[in-house]
Amino acid sequence: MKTPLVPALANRVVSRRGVLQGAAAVTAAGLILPYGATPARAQARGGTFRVGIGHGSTTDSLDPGLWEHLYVQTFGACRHNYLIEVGSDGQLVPEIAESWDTADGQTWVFTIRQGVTFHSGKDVTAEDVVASINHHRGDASTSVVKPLLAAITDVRADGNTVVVTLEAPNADLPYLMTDYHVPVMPAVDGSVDPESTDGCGGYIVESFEHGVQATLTRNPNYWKEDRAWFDRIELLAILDPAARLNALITGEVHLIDQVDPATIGMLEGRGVARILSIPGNAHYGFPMDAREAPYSDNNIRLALKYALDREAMVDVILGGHGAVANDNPIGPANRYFHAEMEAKTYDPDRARYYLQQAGLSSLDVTLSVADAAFSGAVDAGAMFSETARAAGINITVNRVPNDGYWSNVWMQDDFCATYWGGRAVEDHMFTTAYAAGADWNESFWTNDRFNELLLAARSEVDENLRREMYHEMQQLVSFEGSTIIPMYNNYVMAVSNDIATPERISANWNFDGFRCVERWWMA
Amino acid sequence: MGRDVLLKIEGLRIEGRSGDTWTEIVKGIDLTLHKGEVLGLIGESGAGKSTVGLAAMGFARDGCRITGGSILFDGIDLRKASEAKKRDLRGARIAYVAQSAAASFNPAHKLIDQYCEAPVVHGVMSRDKAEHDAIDLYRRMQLPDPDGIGFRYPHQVSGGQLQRAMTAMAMSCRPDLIIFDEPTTALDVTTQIEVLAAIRDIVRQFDTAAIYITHDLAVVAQAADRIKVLLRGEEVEEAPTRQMLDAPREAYTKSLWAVRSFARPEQPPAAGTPVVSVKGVTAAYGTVNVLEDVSFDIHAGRTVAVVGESGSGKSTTARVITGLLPPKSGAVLFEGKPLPPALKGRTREQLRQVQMIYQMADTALNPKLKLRELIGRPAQMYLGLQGKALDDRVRDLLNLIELEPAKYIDRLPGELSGGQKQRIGIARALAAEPQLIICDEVTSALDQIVQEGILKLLNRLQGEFGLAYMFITHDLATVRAIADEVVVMQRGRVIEQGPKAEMFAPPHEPYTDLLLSSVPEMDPDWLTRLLESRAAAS
Amino acid sequence: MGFAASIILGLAGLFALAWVLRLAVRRALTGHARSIANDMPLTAAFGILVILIYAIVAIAAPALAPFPEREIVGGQFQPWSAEHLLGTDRIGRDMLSRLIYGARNTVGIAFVTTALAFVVGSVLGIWAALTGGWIDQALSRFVDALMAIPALIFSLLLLTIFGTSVVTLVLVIAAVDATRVFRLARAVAQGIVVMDYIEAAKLRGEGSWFLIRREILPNAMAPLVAEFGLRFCFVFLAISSLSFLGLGIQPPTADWGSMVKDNATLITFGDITPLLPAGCIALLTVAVNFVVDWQLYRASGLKEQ
Amino acid sequence: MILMRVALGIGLLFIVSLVIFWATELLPGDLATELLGQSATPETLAALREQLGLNDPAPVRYWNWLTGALTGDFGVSLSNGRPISELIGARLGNTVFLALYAAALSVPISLILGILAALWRNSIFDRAANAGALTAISFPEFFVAYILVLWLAQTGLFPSIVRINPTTTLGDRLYMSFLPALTLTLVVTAHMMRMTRAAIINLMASPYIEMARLKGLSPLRIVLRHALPNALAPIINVIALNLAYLITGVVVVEVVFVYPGLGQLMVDAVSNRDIAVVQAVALIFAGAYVTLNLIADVLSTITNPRLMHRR
Repeated sequence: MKTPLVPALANRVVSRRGVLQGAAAVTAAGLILPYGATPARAQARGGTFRVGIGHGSTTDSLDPGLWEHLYVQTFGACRHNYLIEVGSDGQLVPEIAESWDTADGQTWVFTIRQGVTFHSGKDVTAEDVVASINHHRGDASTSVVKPLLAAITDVRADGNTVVVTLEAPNADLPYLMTDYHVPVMPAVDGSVDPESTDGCGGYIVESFEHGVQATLTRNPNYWKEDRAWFDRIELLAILDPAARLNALITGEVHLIDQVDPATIGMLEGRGVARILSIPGNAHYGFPMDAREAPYSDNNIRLALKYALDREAMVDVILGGHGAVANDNPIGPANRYFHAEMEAKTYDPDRARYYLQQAGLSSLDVTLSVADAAFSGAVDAGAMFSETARAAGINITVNRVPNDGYWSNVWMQDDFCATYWGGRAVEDHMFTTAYAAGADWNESFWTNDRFNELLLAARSEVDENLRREMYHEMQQLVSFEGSTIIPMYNNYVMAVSNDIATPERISANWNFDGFRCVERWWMA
Repeated sequence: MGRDVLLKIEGLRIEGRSGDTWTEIVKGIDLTLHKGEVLGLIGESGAGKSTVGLAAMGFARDGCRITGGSILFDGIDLRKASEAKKRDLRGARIAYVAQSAAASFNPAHKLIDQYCEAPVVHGVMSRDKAEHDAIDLYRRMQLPDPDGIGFRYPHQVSGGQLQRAMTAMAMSCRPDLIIFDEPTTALDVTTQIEVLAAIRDIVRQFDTAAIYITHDLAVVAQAADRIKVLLRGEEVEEAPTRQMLDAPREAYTKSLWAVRSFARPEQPPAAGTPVVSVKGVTAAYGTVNVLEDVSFDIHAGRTVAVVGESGSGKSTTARVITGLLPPKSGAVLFEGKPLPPALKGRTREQLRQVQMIYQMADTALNPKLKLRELIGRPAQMYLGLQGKALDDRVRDLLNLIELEPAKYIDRLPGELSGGQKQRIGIARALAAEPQLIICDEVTSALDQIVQEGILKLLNRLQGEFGLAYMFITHDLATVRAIADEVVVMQRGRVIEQGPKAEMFAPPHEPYTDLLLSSVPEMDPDWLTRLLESRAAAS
Repeated sequence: MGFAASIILGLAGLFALAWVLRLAVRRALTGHARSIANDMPLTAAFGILVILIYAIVAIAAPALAPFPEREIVGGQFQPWSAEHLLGTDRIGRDMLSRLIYGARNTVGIAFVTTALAFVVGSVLGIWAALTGGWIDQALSRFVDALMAIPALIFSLLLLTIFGTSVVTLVLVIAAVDATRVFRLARAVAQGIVVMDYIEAAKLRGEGSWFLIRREILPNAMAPLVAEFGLRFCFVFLAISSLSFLGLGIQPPTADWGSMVKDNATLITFGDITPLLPAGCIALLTVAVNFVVDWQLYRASGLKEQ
Repeated sequence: MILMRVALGIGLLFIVSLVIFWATELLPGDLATELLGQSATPETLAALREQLGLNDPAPVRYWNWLTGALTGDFGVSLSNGRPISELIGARLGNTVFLALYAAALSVPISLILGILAALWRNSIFDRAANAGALTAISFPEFFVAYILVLWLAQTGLFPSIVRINPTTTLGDRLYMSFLPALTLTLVVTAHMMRMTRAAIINLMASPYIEMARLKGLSPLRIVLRHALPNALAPIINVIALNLAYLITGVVVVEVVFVYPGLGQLMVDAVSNRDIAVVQAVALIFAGAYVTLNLIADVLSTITNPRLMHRR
């Protein structure tokens, strides 16, 4: 149950709403908001919240620098706090950092909340925060977010503040501090013990066995008054989808992820649980190697883009829990989402037209897929192959092993399947996967205009200009880019009726941004 | 014979199943047995004698069913009695002694436990009393160490002793009737005497009635008051023992009596180089010597009978000659020249010269090959015959063994009778055109009349082809019939050898004498006399 | 309820057909073959009939299946209808067609695998029994060692090493199964090599290959054939277990094991869709076992009835 | 003779250890690449390999591993650095618990059913037991498991997943593990029952059984006292074989019921290339198999007077 390392890496910065204006003048105080939204039912303490997660393995690690799937992510959110939290509405919420400020975007000062203690009883200090950040920096670090924090040149404690200095100005630093890999952990002699379970989060680890279960009890000294309602949390790794579903129906667990779309209707019919289907910006796609014939010809790329039935894929592959995407990695939840682009529909005639433009009457291509790329990729490939035939395009679906997909197939074969997690920051998405020369530019697509705009938008402060720039970039990616993106996939989870959820569930990551454990309560 | 009738069987009919069809194997037998009387039931295989014997207990084996007639035991109709009622009788009032005690004792339990089972289950006596009783009976049966033998497991006791222990077990409830089903057939000839004597004595001591089933007339003559002869499920005749022996009425009975009449005429002493010479052979399995300094010659056109009880080294000698067991020392010469000791060292021509016929034709013929290939393979291999020539040769061979080629050539061994199978074994040996044929107990698994045919055939072929035979047997009657020279073996050594006439005339080595004297004779008084003379001698 | 009733009716129909078939065979045959048919219990006739039907379906799959194996011909999870007799699967492929192709893929692959395991295992096993000595010891100890490693785990390991294509799947399972066949073949052959006819053939100077081929193999056939049936079932179930763990026959190839697994979540809701491929597996396994029982019974010559 | 078998068993384990070591050597990629993943550089790879001892020649590594394993030290898990013995400990206990639980259910059931089927052979009972057993083994294990969940867990009788940890009480363990144990029982009972029946029926044709019948003994006594003792060897062997299966072959059941046993650990380790764990678990499995067979051999010897009491 390995999730690909790459999308996990690429997923880290989440919502940048309000940051740019905050970058210049806004003080942290202006950002303080109530936690969560209005509760649907009265919040109450008590109960044991059991979560069945379709991930988990004995090789899991307590070291936050190595986390890569929902099980360890949720386990982390139970016992740790971060400098900054992303609220249900996507706003930044101060957590261990009471406030933050910058004068030039290059030097940032985070004021550490006082009176917060770790489970061990030790106070949370600026030194702890420095050590926690440094865990992901330096030559000896094995953290997967090391490249992300590489721009930090210095971190130091100054009284009850932490001062972070960057190579160059970056208004996004607070977003980096929300990354789930960077919890605040206790420092010993200036460094953190990655194997320690100690944290300052809402729950204290009682017992755990990697790949099996973890049991936690409520932290009685938790500094948040209106959070962490449950007395106990039990996390269970249940890899088998049917077992997960059974566990939910029989009441063994209250929440499961990765619900099989085929069974959603029947599950709802049972009346024991409800489906939470949260639209995010995560999307599935098929990158084509733009350097290689025939994909070097944009007509061919367009032909293929018109040769698949996006609506059918959303229905079948996502079971309706998602939305049609227009080959655009920027989703509707993004601030600068370009909603007015011409929608591409399944149009074999138009596909044929573009083929003719390329001087071809028919086309033979091979699409490499594995369910490791995304759940249902093989079926999606089969559907693509079926619909493309009407346009004179013969797609041979080559089913490749899950094992090693990301190292042997992705970015190796010229036409394959891919997956990207939710991304609220346009710049990040484009820089990671569409900029010329980017490590994970999976389609090897280069467009001078696009690259020019990308640089300009990063430093553009005028909201409208910026919007226009991003719209143009989306237009370029959609109609000239080399990645077919047919759908945005929702986060689909099923939650027992014994559990009450806030009205608003975060679209940032699964499980209410992993914070279901402290935001939800027993009904 | 004025005593009460104990068992009365009338018009007994029993069917046996093969596949989905039932065929009658006992066709209307009448039988009357008085208290204390011993009835001998004799016949060849397939006569139905065991089936009748078991029917006397109201029992039919799996695959058999009693379809007609009545079985009255002491006034109880066993055909109408319930299973529970029959169980009460079995073991308690009617007991059974099987042919192979080694197979019929449960290997998992001690002898005395098995002895005590019937008395305790039938409520005849307590366990303690049964144990004492067992020891007493073991003593009466002249078992060695009667106090301790019961506490051994069956595999720790010899065959003859087991058979006596089984008779004792049958006696445990002091039944009115015991069925003896070939109780001595599986035993060596010298052991047979002891068991026979013990059975006779115990039956007389307790005045128990018995049905004694056997194919061996001479044996039954020692024990039975009356003899009934069966053939294919029907009665041939019945008469008191002496009358039956002296004046059989029916032709079939006479032919049974006449079996032992065949004898090979005396041959002049052989001269020249022997076909095969065994010279001072010592052989071992592992470190245990099983042959010690064995030497003898076999000449062309002559038959050497190798005689001895089981374990005497007869078959091992054959394995040395064929090369299956290379000797530790000594050699086997073929026409004066030494043969390579191991099979692998021998040339195809050397292999061809020595052929073998086995005791059990069932296991010696590959059941999945047709006669054409069974017989044809040696001719094809050694003589290079192919196609029509091979076919002709196989047909010739079938003619030689008196089987009609057209009818048999494409049959499988399973479709032949025991005697026919043994003939195929002979034909296969002949096909190689050898000089020596080793016959390993080739007749001992066959009925007497069939044996006679095989012996005659072998004798005829020897005359026609000048074959040398090495004839391994434990049956002295067969030796008398076919041998020119006799080699007597005991515990891996040759203890006496010479021409047949010398061997059968006194004086003998003591062991040879024991062997010879133990062969039952057709005289109801033979056993009594023999025991008396042995008692006198010791 | 209608479903259960139709299954019971279907099975009863098959039994009736088997009865008729056996009667017809008895009439038609003569001699030895007829006596075999006479001996045949109804269950065995049923087993043979089922196996025959499967074989026909497997061979004639393209002709019988109303739709292609991989083509999406309808909506998702359509109910049973005249057009799609058993409805459609999760992406709208015809369930009946996939079941029919599944017969070909699953049964075919299991058959090839078992056959391969048998050729290798039985030849080596008989050879070891015949030769004896250190060759026998070496082979037997090696096989013992392989058998000590659990089959599923060993297959898993090998499949991870060599990748999951149909060819490696067949080879790996055949290799693992060959060890079991080896053990049996050796044991059976050990009973045969002590027979006098083997000694006779050795005395005649026959070579090992002749002994294996003409003398031993024909006599070892009955238990080996019976074992073949059982092994076939085990291979069958092993492949579906591997499919369950994601290492079996790969989609979009229709395979019953994967089809059960893919639809397994439906069992939770009492939906019978996964029952169809599982039922196909079970029916064949039961049928093969019936025939095997009969063969074993014949081979042992035990008069049970 | 028993000593001889023990020696043979140890020799066998030695060969097994060689085979396991050899097979895991073949796994593509090594732990260093697997551990470092995307961030691997030639230097870090080399350093990590050196640190993990991956650069030693294979025989040296084999020797180190074997001597370590003999002292119960299987080394540390290559992927998270925890001692393997610690990793395996609790799971081995769980696996053995489930195996024994299933055996405690299935052995008596299959013996009783097998004996009754032999006693009443060709009766309706015999045929029904046979057909039922056949059907049970004819469905894939995971299917049986799901059906049991549908019938027994969704009705609220038993939990559908096993949530146990070292502090769970025995009673809770028995209750929570009931469904996996029942699934395994269904899977192995058929085999054992059929073997018991066959072994007994096989003996029913022997002369000493006929003798027992002719002694007027009841059918039940004949089967129990005369047939069963002699059928023990094959029955013990089939039980040992199935116990070995219960310990080593239950990956699928573990997955369905989320049971933290060795099988899942092994599958996990294979996919993560944690060779040290793969080797350790495989060796434990092989050891269990060899030991069980050894015990079966010894028991067969003890229960066979012919082998226990020499002439």
